[in-house]
Amino acid sequence: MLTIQGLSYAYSDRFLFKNLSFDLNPGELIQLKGRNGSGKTTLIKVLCGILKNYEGSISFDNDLNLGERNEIFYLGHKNALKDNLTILENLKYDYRSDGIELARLKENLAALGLENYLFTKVSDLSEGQKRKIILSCFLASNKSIYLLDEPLINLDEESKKIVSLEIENKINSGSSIVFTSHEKNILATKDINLDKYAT
Amino acid sequence: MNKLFSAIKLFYHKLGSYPWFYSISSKFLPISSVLALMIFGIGIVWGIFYSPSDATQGEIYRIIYMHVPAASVAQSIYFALATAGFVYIVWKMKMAGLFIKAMAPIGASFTLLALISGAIWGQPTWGTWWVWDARLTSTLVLLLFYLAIIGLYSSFDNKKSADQAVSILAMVGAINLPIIKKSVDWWNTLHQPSSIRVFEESSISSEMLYPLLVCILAFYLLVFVFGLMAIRAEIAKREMNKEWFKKIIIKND
Amino acid sequence: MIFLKSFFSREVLIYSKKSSNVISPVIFFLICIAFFPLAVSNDPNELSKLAPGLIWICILLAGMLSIQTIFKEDYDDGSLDLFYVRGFSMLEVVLVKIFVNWIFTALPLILLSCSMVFLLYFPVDKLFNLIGSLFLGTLIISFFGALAGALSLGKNSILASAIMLPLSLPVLILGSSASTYSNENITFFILLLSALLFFSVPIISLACVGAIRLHYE
Amino acid sequence: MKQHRKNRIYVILFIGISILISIFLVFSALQENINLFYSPTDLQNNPPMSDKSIRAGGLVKENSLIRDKDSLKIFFEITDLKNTVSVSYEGLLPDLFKENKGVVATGYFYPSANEFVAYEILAKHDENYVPKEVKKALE
Repeated sequence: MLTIQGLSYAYSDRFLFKNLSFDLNPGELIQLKGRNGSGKTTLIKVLCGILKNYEGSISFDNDLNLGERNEIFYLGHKNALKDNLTILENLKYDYRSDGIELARLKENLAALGLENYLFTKVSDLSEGQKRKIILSCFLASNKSIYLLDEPLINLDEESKKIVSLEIENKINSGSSIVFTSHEKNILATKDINLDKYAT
Repeated sequence: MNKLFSAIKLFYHKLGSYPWFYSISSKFLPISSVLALMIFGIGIVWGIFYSPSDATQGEIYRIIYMHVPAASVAQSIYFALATAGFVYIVWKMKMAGLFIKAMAPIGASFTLLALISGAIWGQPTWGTWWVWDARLTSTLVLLLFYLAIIGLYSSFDNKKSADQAVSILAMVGAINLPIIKKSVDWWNTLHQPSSIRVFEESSISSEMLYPLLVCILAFYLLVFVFGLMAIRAEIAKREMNKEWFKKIIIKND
Repeated sequence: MIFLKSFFSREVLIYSKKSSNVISPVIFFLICIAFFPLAVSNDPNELSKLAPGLIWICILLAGMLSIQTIFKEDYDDGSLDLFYVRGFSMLEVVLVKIFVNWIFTALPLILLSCSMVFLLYFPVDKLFNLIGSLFLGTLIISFFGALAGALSLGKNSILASAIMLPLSLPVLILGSSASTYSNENITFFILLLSALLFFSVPIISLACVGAIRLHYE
Repeated sequence: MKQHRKNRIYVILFIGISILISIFLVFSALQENINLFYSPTDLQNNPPMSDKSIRAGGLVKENSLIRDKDSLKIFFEITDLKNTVSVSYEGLLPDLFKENKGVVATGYFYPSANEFVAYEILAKHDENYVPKEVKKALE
């Protein structure tokens, strides 16, 4: 369970959002809304510990500094994949796929249509295909908190369905998810509109 | 004892706040600039005209009154930058970052002054404008460090990370400067054992020492005055659209 | 500790797959060395007098090329974000990255400088000095280069060299004079160079951690 | 013990130990009194191999300077008030080169002939400043 109190973040002394407070309970799906540049991505980065100089407090199961970090799955705009390595080589060393056996990953990759690209260099893949590599880790992982930044962007219809289905499974199985998306058809349990918190 | 400690703490916090510093410095500025110019005048005139001429080098050694103060001021400004960097990193005091930004160009110009006066001095004794001797070389390296700081600062658009980057560089530079100075001295003894101590001021006779000390004091006062002006300019630049700054401007004119 | 092992093999894999990392410093080093006889003079005893300094300068410049982009790729593609999310201690990340970069870029250059005995008439009896001092010197320089790269992440690289080169001055002085003096003085230089290494490793790597952190403001 | 506090202690230990090692190394380096600079006495007692270019220095002996007529060859003797070594040099002397002033020569030493063939001469300058009047008074 994640509790956020009085969270505000300033970028070169201009406040993106000011004293934002909400709780993220298990099984909750929060969608962050707001105009571009209202700080949606920044909030996700703050929640997962990339950006540290925020005001306010974030406590995870009321252990204040999120000491053990391996309970968080972060999907950012950038894919963090090495271009000169193949898909399997990337997955071998990516921390997001540790603890998941290779067979499960291959299964998910096949489901997303990447079965015969396993040994091609990532640099030869399209943006959508690169995204699917990370999503295959997402499909197979079981963390308690997921922070997804535009999970469904440049995906084909079929893969979008698979991912949204998986999001629901994870919510039902008790994990909590905060995500940003311009998709309309995802029914979130709670919406947070960051424009309300802008200064 | 803790009364004194809390006084220092209070002063420290006040030092960090821009409005307080801005108003205090406007009072200090006129007096200290007059004082600085006066002492500078006395020192230079005394050194150039009234002190004895040197046995072996004749009149040209008088440049010592410009070179030695400039070199020592350049060095101490850099270590002041390093302490400001340390204060910024450890206690996150905004004023420290601003201090580095304001003082770096001043330090660089005094280092340049030291280099030019050193070259002018070297010319008659060595017959060339530039001498790769220990003192001048480490002053050149000091200039490179200053330029690195100024360059690094200007390459950041976000003020906060610029201050942090510059503080790290200032501290790392300060740690490495003594090592560089030692290795340059050592390198110099390799090529020119017990080289000319042309630039050391310790071994000069007393009639020459007093004007030199006055000049050194004058240079430090000058740096203090330039520093005040530069910091005020930087505060103005950063706090232009803040309320307290507008109030002061309206109140003054 | 498990993180370190897998991160180390990840870095080794990345470097082994990207051959340009290894080849470009080597090419730069050879071209840089070849210029001197053409530009300065090709008579043997003049060149052998200049050889130690030339080798050191060219290795410093060649090393500079690759070391400054050490964090750039991970910063651009988002891997650094993941390290922060996962809570890895950035100090280990920095140390491993610098060490792997050193293995793949500096070691080939050091082996190559043995060929300078022919190209630059470098006195053979002093080769041991040269290799020893290069071994330590390039490691120290990699730390300064990494700091310069971290400070100017995502900015133009001229600045990075302006930060790295003044810092590497003591190494250049110690290293080049180590290669000019006869073998029995070598222990003096090796001791000093390793003292410099042990002194700058902790300070500079911590500065690197701070420097990377500031790009996440 | 929180994880990040443990990390901090590791980091401080890491810094402390390596700085201690570096200080130890510097001291042991300084004990290693290497000899890069030979005075005439060193040249007599433990002469270096003659194929090694070394630096010798000392005071130029009073009126020991002999200039060869036709070539630029110059002979003089350097002394450290204990022993003297004769030096031969071909080339221009720096303008500060004067008798009983310091000099540093780089070259090769041949113990048999007790002769030092220099290929580079650097003038040493006396270091301290003395006003002209005081200097005259001393003489």
